[in-house]
Amino acid sequence: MRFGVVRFPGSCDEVDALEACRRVGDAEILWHADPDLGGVDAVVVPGGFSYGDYLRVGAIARFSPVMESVIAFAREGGPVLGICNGFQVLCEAGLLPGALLPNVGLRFLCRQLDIEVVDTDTAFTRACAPAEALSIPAKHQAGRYHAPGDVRVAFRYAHDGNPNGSSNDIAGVANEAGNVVGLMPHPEHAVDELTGSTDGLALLRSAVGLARA
Amino acid sequence: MRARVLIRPKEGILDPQGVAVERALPALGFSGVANVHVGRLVELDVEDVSQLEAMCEKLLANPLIEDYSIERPDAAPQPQDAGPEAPRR
Amino acid sequence: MRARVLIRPKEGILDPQGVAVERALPALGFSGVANVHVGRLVELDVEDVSQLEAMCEKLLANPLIEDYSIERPDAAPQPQDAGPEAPRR
Amino acid sequence: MPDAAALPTVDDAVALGLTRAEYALIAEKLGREPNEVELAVFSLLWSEHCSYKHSRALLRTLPTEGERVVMGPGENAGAVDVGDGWAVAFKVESHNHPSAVEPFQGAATGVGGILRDVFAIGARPIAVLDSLRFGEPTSARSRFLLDRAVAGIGHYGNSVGVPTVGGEVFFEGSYEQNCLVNAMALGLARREDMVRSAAAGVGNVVVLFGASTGRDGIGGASVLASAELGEADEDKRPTVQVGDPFAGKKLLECSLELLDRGLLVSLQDLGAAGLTSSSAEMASKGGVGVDLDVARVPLREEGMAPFEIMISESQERMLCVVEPARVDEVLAVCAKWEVHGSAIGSVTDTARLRVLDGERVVGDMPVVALVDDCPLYELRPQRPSGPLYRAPAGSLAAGASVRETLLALLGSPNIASRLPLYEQYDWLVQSRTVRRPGQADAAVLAMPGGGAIAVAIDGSGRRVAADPYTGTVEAVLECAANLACVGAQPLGLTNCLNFANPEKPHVAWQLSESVRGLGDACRALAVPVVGGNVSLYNEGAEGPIYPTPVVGMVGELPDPARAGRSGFAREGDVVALVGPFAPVLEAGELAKLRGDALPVALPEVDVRPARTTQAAVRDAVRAGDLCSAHDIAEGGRLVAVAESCLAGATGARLAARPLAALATALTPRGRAGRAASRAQDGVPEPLAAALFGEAPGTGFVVSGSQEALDRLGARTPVVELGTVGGDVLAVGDDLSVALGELAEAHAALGPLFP
Ligand SMILES: Nc1ncnc2c1ncn2[C@@H]1O[C@H](COP(=O)(O)OP(=O)(O)O)[C@@H](O)[C@H]1O
Ligand SMILES: [Mg+2]
Repeated sequence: MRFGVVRFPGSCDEVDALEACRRVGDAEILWHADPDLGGVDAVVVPGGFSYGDYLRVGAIARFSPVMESVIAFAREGGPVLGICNGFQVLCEAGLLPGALLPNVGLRFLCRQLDIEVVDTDTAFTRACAPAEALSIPAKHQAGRYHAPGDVRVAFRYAHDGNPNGSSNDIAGVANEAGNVVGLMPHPEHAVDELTGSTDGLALLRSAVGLARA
Repeated sequence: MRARVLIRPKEGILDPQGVAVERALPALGFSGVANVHVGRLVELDVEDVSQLEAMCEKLLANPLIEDYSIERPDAAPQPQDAGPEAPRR
Repeated sequence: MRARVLIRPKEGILDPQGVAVERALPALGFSGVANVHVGRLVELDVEDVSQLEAMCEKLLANPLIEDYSIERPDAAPQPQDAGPEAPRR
Repeated sequence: MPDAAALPTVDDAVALGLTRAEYALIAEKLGREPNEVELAVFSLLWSEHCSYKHSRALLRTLPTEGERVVMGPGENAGAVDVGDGWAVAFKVESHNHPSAVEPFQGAATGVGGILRDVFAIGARPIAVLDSLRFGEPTSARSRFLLDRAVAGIGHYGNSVGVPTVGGEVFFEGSYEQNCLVNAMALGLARREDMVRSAAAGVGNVVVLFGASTGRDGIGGASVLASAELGEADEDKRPTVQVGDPFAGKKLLECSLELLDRGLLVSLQDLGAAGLTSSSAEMASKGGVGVDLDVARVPLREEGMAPFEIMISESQERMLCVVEPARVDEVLAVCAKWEVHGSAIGSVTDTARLRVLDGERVVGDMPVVALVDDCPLYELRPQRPSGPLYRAPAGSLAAGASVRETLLALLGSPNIASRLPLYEQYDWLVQSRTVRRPGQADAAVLAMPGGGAIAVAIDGSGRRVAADPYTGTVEAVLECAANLACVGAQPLGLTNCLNFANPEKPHVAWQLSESVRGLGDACRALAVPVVGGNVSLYNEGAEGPIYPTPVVGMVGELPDPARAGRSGFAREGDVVALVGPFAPVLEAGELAKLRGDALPVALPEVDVRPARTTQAAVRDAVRAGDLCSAHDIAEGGRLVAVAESCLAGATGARLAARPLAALATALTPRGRAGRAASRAQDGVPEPLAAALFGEAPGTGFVVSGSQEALDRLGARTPVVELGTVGGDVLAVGDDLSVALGELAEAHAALGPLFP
């Protein structure tokens, strides 16, 4: 199993995502200007501030050459995970429904919180138990999910812990086919007890198809 | 040709920035203000004005959450406008 | 009275957003675009228009790094303007 | 060579901040009158900021040597060896004046600037800390400054992917008109990959890379511009620099890739004074000359004069020296990261900084004159005969009970929870943060070799105002105590000296006493000073700021899994006071709430026993013996216990007797008079001192098993205070406060960030 982790100018969590993927498989960086995905089995679009988040979060990154290929890869059923800024990019790219708006409080917020797994039938939740709560940090300034209608909810903020005013406490969604998943919290930052939690590994294990440890 | 694009939060979508401004004004002694909305302003020189619409659809605005309108101040200058800016790089 | 305030980075002040948008456009197949600047748009109903200037100085704009201009679309409608907006909320 | 028609006058020099004597000296060194470019360059390099003309002699007294020092003062950042071939670089820097003008951009560019100092020596930035001082939050302006400065720090740090892992904020009236915004950055590098800034290799190429150059931050030099721009164009010279973290992030990655590929001879960031100071310092350190062609500098604005290009403070730029054969490769890496890269000059053997505008020479100055010949000034320290600072407005009613006092202290702006502030910072990116804000007294970061480092930043202006020498010793002790709480041993220290006008004798006295304290404390703790920064002339119309030396310390611990925490964790653990703790109320937080004036001096601190205690606590934490360790700081012992309760979300029951005993023990320390005068108050004075008195860096509240505390007691004084458990903080039968009530009081800063 080989993950490709996209790096845009302004990406911040790509190295953490890379290392997190390496805990469950192989992983390499995909450079934004290079449309060649190098035959990876799954793509992670990581967090950060691609293109400074200027204009609108995720707006400019979605047009990079690598994203053209990621879109094609996703349309063919390839597993794609968007984390935080990556989620915003996937929404802008039309791979996921909806859009991410500025937090209701307008401030950047960084906190460890719990999310509940709503849908265990996606490429990145198969290894999770239904309604399982995962302790994962979130950090963003534009995480208020706006759903255009019925969407396939993958994760919700648990225990009234919605940090951003997201509609229906939605923390993450999947496309209809379930191969593309995006969420605001950061599973790649929950892979080591030393730094707080290992709950995020379940998402990556799901993609690998491993049973949960 | 100088053009400007005004981008606003779509109707029905919460605009916390507008709310924050509306709340802050009375504290500063301003009253009688309502319906505040905060959006973005993009100003640019375009050779081919007909491209503007496509630029907005593709990049400048997200139609799911934003409305936009295109204006060409040169075509009908506003009395209060500061006038065309000096070219910069 | 509906009014709008256009807030722009002051001349000479770095406008990183404008630079980013200007760089992105050619990659999308749009050419001939220059001098892109990104600012903010505030639209509001005010009872007393004479207060607007003070509101800008005190809250809406940061006079150190931003210029602003006040427009009243109702007073001089733009041909391309979408017209007066429907009241929201 | 100079264009006689346009020569500036001595009055222009004075307007630029030089003295007439300095102007004469410049003319003497040049052998002629300086032209516009030269005067601009000299005025900046001979400014306090670049030349340290009032502080250099003092800084030379600081201890800078140590086994683990990899780079000491003199480079862009200092660095210490953290084992396994790795070094940690760190430095703190002020951005006080820009932040007072425009707090968001001022603080943001402050973070950008200190990050550049760190990657300029080839270290990848791994952490930021901030040290902030504002006027009282009752002032709307102070609340605004705080809110925007915090947003600005987050804006830059979060966007470039460097975690902000710690910091401090204090509110005092003396900062009302002159806030302090200091930022510290840490970076990680392989020892052998670190790079210096000395230019070398005659014939090598000087490359400028990063953002384009505009008229940022050159407002002060506009006196020179009369020839170029009319009065009406005045606002074309913004003094506010706008940070662009996106450009900063690309610059960071670009710089590290250039170094990684071994393409650079040397590297230097452009900070204050832009190209001027970076080129002059690179030349000076290498003992070479540099030619620069300003016509090759990519500009953001049209019509910039050569002097403007030389002194522009546009952000997100670096200067490097490259062998000619490598230039193309360097420019290709710049292109990859979408930053401008331009060969703008060369290294020469002339020992002169020559500024060209195309073919035309527009400035020609000996490097030695620029960097080394600035006159140094002797301070004329004089101890002030009367109080310099007004007594604070008291807010605590006379006769307040222990309970009321405790809650008032917990809710005081200087003690209340900083959560609403640090939640705005990404403290976790890069996956190293083992102890984050709110969990421990120092941040702990895992290192690649398997160990960890800890870092903290401290400084109490109020105590330094009361006693510059002792207050500074305490700041160093307290910072080391914070490291001890997580099990870390100090490796090196950086500092930022924020003081008022040093030409005033009493400020000179504060500064020299403080530096003496800094040096003595560092020697006593065997911690070398590896770098720092000096920010002078911090005063408002109402008077000087509290003298505020801020110290940042980096330490190491072997096992990140055993890093200490500040919160009580295990029901039934013994709570104990550790150390030679001899608290006093003077200059403490309670004194402030009572509206007491500052004392004329603080009791002397004996560093040796404090050092022994810190070592004992450190070892106990490392051994996994203690469940929690927290140093007693603002608000004293009872506040420290309450903080450990809150951090661990558990209560504690303290026995009244040991406290009463401590209170009696305190009485003989000469406070009988005051005790009598306060006798009608709710809390008898000795008890108040015991519960709420302060003695920074000398006492700890810890929890652990009885056996663990017995072991600790064999090395250092340990007084058992009670046990962990329940959902109240209780003292004997007299006091019982529910955790929820403590938490509510502690959450007082929330409304500052609506
Ligand atoms: N208070 C201080 N203690 C120790 N070293 C200091 C202090 N202030 C400045 N220095 C050292 O002097 C040198 C110049 O500092 P500075 O001008 O702030 O550097 P830069 O221009 O890179 O920001 C640095 O090496 C710095 O570490
Ligand atoms: Mg430097």
